[in-house]
Amino acid sequence: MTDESTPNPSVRAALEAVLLVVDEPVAEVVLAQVVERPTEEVAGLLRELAAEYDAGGRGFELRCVAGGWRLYTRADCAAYVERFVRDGQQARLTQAALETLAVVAYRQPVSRSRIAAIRGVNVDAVMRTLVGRGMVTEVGTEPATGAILYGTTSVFLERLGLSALEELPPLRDYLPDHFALDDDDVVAAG
Amino acid sequence: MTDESTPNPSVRAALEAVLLVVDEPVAEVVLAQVVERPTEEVAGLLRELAAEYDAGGRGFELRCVAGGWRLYTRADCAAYVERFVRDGQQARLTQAALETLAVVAYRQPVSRSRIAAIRGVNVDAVMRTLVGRGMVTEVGTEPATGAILYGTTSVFLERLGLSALEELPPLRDYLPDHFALDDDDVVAAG
Amino acid sequence: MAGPLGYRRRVPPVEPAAPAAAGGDASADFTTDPSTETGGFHVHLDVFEGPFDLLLGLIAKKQLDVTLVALAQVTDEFIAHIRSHGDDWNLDQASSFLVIAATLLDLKVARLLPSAEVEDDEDLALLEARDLLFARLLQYRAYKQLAALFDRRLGEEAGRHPRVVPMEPAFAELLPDVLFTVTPEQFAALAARAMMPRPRPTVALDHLHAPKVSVREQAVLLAERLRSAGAATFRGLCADADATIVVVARFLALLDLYREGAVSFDQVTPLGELHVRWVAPDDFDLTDAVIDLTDPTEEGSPDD
Repeated sequence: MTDESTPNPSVRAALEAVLLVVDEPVAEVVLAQVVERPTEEVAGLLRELAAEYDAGGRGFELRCVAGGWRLYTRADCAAYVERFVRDGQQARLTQAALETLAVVAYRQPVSRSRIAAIRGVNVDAVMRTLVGRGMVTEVGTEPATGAILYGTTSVFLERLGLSALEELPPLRDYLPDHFALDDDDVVAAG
Repeated sequence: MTDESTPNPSVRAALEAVLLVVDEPVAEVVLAQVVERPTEEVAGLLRELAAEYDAGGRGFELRCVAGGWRLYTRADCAAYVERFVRDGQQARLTQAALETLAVVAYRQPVSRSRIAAIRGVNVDAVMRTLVGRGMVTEVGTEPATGAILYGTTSVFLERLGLSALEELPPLRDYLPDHFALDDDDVVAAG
Repeated sequence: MAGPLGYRRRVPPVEPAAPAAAGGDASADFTTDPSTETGGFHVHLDVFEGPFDLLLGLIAKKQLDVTLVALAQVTDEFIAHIRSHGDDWNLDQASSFLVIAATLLDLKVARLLPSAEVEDDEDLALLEARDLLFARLLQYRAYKQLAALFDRRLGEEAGRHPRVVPMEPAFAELLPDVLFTVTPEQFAALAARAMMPRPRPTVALDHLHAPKVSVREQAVLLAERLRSAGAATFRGLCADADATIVVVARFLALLDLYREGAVSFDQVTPLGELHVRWVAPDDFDLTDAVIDLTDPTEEGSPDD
């Protein structure tokens, strides 16, 4: 597929791939930068894709809202999505969400970048989920950087069956003896 | 499109819609419940969808990993996607960690001392790395000795793109035909 | 003795361009070391992870198949490798290498003496050891090849990113309450795992199946005895030691006390009776001294 005369398929695929992972609408100009193509070309491809999904009767659609493009579930599939969501399948937090929540619980108030450093992965989407589920909330900003700081909520305590944060079992009981875990260590290592 | 004799398109669309909102692999049986179709039919549709995305050169793919289905970006779009998700540079596993992981995968549940016997070296530090990265976890203790037994996790399956442990190639394919000793003999002696 | 040794692999999680690991390619490990800081043979060998790794490397280097014959042929080089390390071994590593070296020597001897017949149980045991070594090597090679497969797959998979996107607002409202299926204790364990720093080089002692004995505690014990008795023989001081490790710990404790100027030694003939005398000043504060005592069974390496 190195035929330079027909690069469109691969630009199209690149756009699809990026659209799959973005969690908020992305402007055409940003997408154009990412795939290194003129904005007009990208805009045309996005419209083509959207039309293709519509014509193909796909369960998802590509829409331009608030100046950006994002994948959405198709409206006439809503009943299924709702059932899936209500079914309790989503009531459990994913492993990634649980681990991130655990870091927030023990390190609060803490910024996203610090959590990301500790976990070694980007946590933006997971944090949005946790905030959305009412388990985590913004509790202030870091004076030096202005970064938003997060902490756990009373809903979190309630769900875990605790009356106060102090009731969380001490972390050191769960670390191997030789991990003298202090904050700086953790952050530095992350 | 209310033709009841060809409901497949809409079941397919429903599956696509649900797959768009899942944040971890979803089992066929769960999807079947949501769309109210027999599991076999849903399994067939999922495979069709996956093949269709592949054939269409889409930027995403549908894969069955860790026992469930989930949408992923296509590997050859990684360069573009990674401009968006600077997902923590997943540090590569060392040779020692890879070998240890291989032993755990094929010998689970297995104790550290047994792994050490197979590899001919102490594996404690390496096991900590693997546990810390969520690839390996404690799964029990050996009744006779009280030694902790380890096994692989669903993270391991996901990272390797396997849907189940059974998909691992058989160990015996990597041993000479005349390898007469059975595995337990070799290990026990170690 | 120099600190923890070279052999105990540099532990950083990121391996510089992990060499292709299939058995046949193991020579890559041997001939090219990516980070030759000090240069020389010694450093090259440090990339080997254990005796099996080394054996496979030597066999591959000679372009031999893995057979009993090949094993016999690389015996000399294997032993040369052990020699080349000189004092730079830790006990754990050295013992595993030596066991295999001994078996290899048997194997070589058996080949040099083709007429050798199996005569007694000892010979049989040798044969068994030899076959076992061979089997274990083949087994190790299998895992090494699978490790290469894992590496490849992990690399391929790293380019695929799963969709992780928060629910569309319309659906998010429908989400049932989060259901915690973990207890606070499990939650804490999860936090510990999530926050565990990258492992640092440590000398693990889990493989020592002897109970842990604290040199510190033994020092306190010996000091009490010597303070009241004035002098004693080492044999006498160890009369109640129920395990070799306790004897070793007491010996180390005595060395520490000697360093602190609390005891003196007297040995009339080499390997003869060791007399220990309490010479500490009256105001000698054991607790002060003891705090500084090295305690290899808890923190250091066993061969320090």
